[in-house]
Amino acid sequence: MVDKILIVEDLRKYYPIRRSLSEILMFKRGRYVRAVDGVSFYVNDGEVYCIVGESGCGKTTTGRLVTKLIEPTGGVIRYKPSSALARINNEFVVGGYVDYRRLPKKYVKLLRREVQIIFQDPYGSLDPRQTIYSILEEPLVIHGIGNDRKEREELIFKVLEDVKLSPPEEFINRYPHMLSGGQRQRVNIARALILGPKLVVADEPVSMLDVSVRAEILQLMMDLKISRGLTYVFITHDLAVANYICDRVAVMYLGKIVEEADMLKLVNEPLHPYTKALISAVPEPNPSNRFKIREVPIVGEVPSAAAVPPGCRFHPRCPYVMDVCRREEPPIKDVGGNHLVACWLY
Amino acid sequence: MSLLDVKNLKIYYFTLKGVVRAVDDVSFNVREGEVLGIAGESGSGKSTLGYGLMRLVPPPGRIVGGNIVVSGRDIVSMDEGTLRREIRWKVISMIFQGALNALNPVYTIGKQLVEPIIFHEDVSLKEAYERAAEMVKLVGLNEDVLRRYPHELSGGMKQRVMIAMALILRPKIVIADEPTTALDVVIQAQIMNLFKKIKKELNQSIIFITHDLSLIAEIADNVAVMYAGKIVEYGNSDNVFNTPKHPYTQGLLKSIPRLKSKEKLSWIPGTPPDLRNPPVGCRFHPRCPYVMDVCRREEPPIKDVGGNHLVACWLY
Amino acid sequence: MIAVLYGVLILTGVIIGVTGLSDIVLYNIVDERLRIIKQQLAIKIKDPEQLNRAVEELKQELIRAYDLDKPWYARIPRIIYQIMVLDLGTSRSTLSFSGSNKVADIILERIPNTVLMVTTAVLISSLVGLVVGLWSATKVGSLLDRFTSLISAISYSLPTWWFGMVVILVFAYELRLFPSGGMTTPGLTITDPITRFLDLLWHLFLPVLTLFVALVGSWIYVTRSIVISITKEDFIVVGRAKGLPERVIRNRYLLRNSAPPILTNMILGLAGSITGAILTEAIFNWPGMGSLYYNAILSADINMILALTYIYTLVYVVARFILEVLYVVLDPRVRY
Amino acid sequence: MKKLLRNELLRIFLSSSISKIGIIFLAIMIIASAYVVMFMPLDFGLRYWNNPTFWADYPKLVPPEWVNIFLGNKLLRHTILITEKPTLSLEDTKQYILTYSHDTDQLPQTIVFKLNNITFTYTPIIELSVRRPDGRVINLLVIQPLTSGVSERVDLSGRLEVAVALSRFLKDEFNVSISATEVIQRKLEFKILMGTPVISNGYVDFKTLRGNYMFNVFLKSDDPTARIGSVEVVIFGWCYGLMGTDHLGRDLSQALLYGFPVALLIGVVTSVITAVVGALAGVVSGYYGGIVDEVIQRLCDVLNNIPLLPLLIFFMFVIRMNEELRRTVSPLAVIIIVLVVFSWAGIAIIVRSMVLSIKSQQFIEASVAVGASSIRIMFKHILPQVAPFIFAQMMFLTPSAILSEAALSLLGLSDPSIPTWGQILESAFANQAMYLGLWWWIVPPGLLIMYSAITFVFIAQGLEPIVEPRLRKV
Repeated sequence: MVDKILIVEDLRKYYPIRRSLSEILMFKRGRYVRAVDGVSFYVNDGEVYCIVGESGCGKTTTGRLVTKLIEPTGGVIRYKPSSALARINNEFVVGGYVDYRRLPKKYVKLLRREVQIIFQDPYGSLDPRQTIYSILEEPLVIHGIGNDRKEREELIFKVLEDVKLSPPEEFINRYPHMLSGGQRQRVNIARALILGPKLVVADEPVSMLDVSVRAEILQLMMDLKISRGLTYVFITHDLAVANYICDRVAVMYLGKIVEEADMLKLVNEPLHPYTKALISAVPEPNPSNRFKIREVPIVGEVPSAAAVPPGCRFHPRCPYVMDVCRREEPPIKDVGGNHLVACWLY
Repeated sequence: MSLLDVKNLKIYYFTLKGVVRAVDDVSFNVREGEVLGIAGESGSGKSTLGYGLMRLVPPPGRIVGGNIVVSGRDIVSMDEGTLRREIRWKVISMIFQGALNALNPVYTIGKQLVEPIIFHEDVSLKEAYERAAEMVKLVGLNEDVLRRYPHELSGGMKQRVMIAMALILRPKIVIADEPTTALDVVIQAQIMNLFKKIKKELNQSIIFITHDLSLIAEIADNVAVMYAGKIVEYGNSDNVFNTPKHPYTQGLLKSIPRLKSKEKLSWIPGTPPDLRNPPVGCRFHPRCPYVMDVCRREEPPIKDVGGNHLVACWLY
Repeated sequence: MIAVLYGVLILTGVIIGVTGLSDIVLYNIVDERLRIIKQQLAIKIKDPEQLNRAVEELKQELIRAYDLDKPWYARIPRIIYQIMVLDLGTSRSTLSFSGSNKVADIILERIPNTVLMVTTAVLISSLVGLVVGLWSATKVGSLLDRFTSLISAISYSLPTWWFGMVVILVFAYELRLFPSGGMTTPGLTITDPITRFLDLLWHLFLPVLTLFVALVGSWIYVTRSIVISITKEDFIVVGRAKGLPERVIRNRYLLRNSAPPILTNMILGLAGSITGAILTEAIFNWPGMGSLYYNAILSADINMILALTYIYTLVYVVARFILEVLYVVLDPRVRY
Repeated sequence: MKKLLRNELLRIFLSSSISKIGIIFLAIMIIASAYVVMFMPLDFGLRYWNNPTFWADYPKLVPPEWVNIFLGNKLLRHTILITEKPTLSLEDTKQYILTYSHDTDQLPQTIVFKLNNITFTYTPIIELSVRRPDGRVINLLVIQPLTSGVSERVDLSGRLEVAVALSRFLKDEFNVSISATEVIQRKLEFKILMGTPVISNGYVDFKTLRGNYMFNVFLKSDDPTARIGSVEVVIFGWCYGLMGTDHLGRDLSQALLYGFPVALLIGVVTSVITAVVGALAGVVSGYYGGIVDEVIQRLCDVLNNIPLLPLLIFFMFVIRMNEELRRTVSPLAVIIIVLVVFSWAGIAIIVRSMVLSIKSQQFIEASVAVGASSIRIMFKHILPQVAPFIFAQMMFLTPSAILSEAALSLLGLSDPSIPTWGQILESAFANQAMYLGLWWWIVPPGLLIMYSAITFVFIAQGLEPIVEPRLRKV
């Protein structure tokens, strides 16, 4: 039995919408964007857990919540620490897990050493006015790792070698704009890894890269996972990419997980109508496709997270919509073999 | 008979730091009812090529050589007035990448759709609106979008409006520059279906520019693969996808992750060249697994390897 | 917006209070009223000692009535109330044309004159600025463009009132083409409206020229940068691709989309110019609020200065308010 | 490498000719200011400029000398003749002779004899006379100094004894009779002194006599100790110096020069403080958000909605009304403070919006993710991004501070102890210079205000491509 490194229960994040003056005067109730609306999942130690969904489905917010970059509106996040955090054995490490809500502010820094994030945008995620050296040195300085410049330089050289930016001397003095997209993403990974984390949230790490380097970065991430014993929460909109790297996958729609299964199972036997639509929409480099129309069974577009439809939130677009869907929200149900789905059809 | 003939087209950007050869000696043609896919990664010059075909290259870029012949008339040497009146939108129109900003925010969709009709044809406003309504229905939108403003539409709807606008004068060729890049995958599939419908129902010639080879496979009859400002492989879709010849095309196809297979992915090592001073010889040679001495010295000519399948590589 | 107005009012009140100005003002009012009362009483009470006692009693009463025995912060609500109802006191140095010495009367009389001069100048300069700015924005980097940016730099750096002095020196002293100041020719008794109007125009020319030169540069600059930022938008390229004539691109795409920010600037410019024309009015002796302000300072007429500062602020705040309303009308994106 | 990036920005900045001109202008301003600081007394305003006696020997309201280049030497130059030793020293007479060559038709405004530091044991008799080019001698007047050590200043115009002497001279030599009072009334002193009468149609006119004039001072005394420290004859001309003089005879070129460091100081100090305050407020407001942001933004709204000029006037007026404040606070400092108080809001609002967009960029989040503190993020990551913008704003604020000070000066609300260009214009305006055609009093100070303002506008325009990369030439 593998350990669960991360347990998330009923996680919610609502953003208040600023009310206009007329709305305040009309005593309208404050509205919220329900970015993440009751998400539960767990991540096993050493696996790659994928969260797949379209823009605005809440997958990125979930990633931010798991890394404690933002605070949840409700719900529980528990993380199983390995080193420094575990040693401080008091009221906020219960049963071997750190509850994010109970973690005092001064220990958040310790959490940062274990839970890291790789960002999507290779251009915006590196400070344009800092050299690669100072970008990578920053985490070390903040956490007081390395006694002098020489020691820190060794660490930086090591991590640059690890992400295959070699020879490191050639890169440390460059500015981000002097690197290609793929190289920047490696720096991004290096920064996440330099503190030696266990859990890494990868937020669409390849979506802004050219196809020819995507595979290389994915391979690098897989190699690092093995050599460093990492666990990934991999966030992507691209099922084909997920297919290459993920063990288990969750599909999110409008702030909720609608289906979760092993990757292979999800691709081959999707249950939720939305998942089916997503899979059928993925284009393939097969020229015979040009003669046939792709059947994408769903219509319309994702509604705004500020106006979530009642009942099943997918019902306005669902081809199999039933009366119950309009009234009640379907619970998430295990249909066997760890295959969870939230749909009244099952 | 070919509708569009591009010969030795060169588009350079004259920057303070040097000349960027964004499109360098590119030739291809498009026949009636045919969809040409132009594939290339960022910086390959594919978007510049798209703008070049409309003669809309933003400064400091300039067309410095070659011909673009559309139904027998060369638009490179044409004067601006004739080009505007007789070619743009009437013969070649364009669907832009950033559909979010491509519509004028202060006018209704209807006004913007009608605009080209009014300026290019001698039609009454009522008739123009009727045609706009028809076109809007064709791209799968409700007629009432005509009365709405761009900011009231979703991304997918805006892209449909753009497509309707590009088709409104029934041009001979439509250039679609990354028309689905900003869209989600489900919407992308819907838009691709729309393109297929247009191609089939209207027998429309389309130049489809994208970085995503999968999308090209979904629609294109012919494919041109661009690398560092040059076309390195050009031919029938079946040939190019099934028997890619150029090492770059091969590498590119092998690097695409697929949903239904777990075949190991490969990639192309290295980074694309700086177009201010591209490598001597074949521009791909620093990243090529089959590099030979001749590749470092001389640029490979483009060569027919059979069945109108052209490749620029010393291997053939 | 309303909050801003209140904020300004409270700020003014605090400043007036904390600097001791309100004491001076209120004592002025008290003294003024006492003087009148003393005259009236003097008729009834003949005994000077008794008179003085009565006056002193009245004075204490008035001091209490005006809260002068309380610290300044207790008086702020009153000051604000007075300002809001335009109970601005009386002027020491100036009379209105109709002979009133009430500050409110004097100011109300002067407002049209200032508005006449400033709006004329703002209208002309914004029109010219619009045309030239648009023109140079479509030809960025050209000789003309560089020339216009030089012009706008000069105009920005130009002290308006100094330029007014130079204009008087050249046109009134050297060339003797225009009058050096005032609004009408003194002693002009012809009541023929056309002659009067021409006379007014003749007097208006130099101050308007001065303001025009000072304003036009920033107009060109602002228009140019707004239009340039819109030139970079995608829909302009789309417009060109559609094969629309340049004229249509310019009018329907560039100008129409630039209109909201340009209008914003126009209204703020108008409000700003009204306050900015204080010195120009003084130089040209134009009988508006500005020269009133100037004279009030020269003669240390506190009530007048206070009232005018307030009015100028009010003009500005009201302009901002109009602007917010107008923006909603012009830009479909802010209509909810 | 860091240097390289900076050089890159510098290269972009210097690629436009406008910024080059700006830099050259600024260099000139700095050199002029340095000259003033090094070679002019810092209390120039109090000690000299506002001290009318210092300017007694300067001609009043005259244009600069160089106008002669355009007018063909029509204007008489201001001349000061001086000697310390007697030219001739006899037993009972010391004679001081000062020779002056007059070669235009224009007559001087006046001529003043200055006998400095007359020392004696017994009271001497001092005679003043002029020997004209035609050899005629006019005995002007006789003085008897009262006490030893005094200085005598004799202005020939409007002095009755002189008028009498001239009237007599006219009668004796040319047989033309004009009474002494008439001489004074019609200001004929120098026409007689330096001319020959011509009578036409019954009117007396004078023709200026050109050539060498000898101004003689005879010190008559048998007291051997009697002496005059120095003898000066000031021929008040019709033009003076580089920039002319004002109604008090003050040499405008000196005040104009002195204005450089003052303008630079007002402009730079104001803009630096404003930029610092505005940037800090903007960064804090944008970064922290919430209630701090709300408070700062509302304050900015209020400040931004107040027109600057009337308030500046109002405040300066308040200062002037309040005796205590007037003594303790320099009006110049008040101008700077008020300008800062009412300008920082504009910068804060824009910096805030920039911070908001920078804050949403992923590299900030990345810093948070590795555990960086707020202070670190603000100073290491955000501030460097907004710095060029703030710098450009500083350049735009500088001219507006200079112009505001000038405007207040015109209203007489500035610091009178420190002469500025605005104050020169104020006295010109108060003395109606523009109705009298005194262009040299009006044009140069205004041009200098404009010059100093445009210097910074040019630099700001040159900075634009750096702040707004979209305008950059690629």
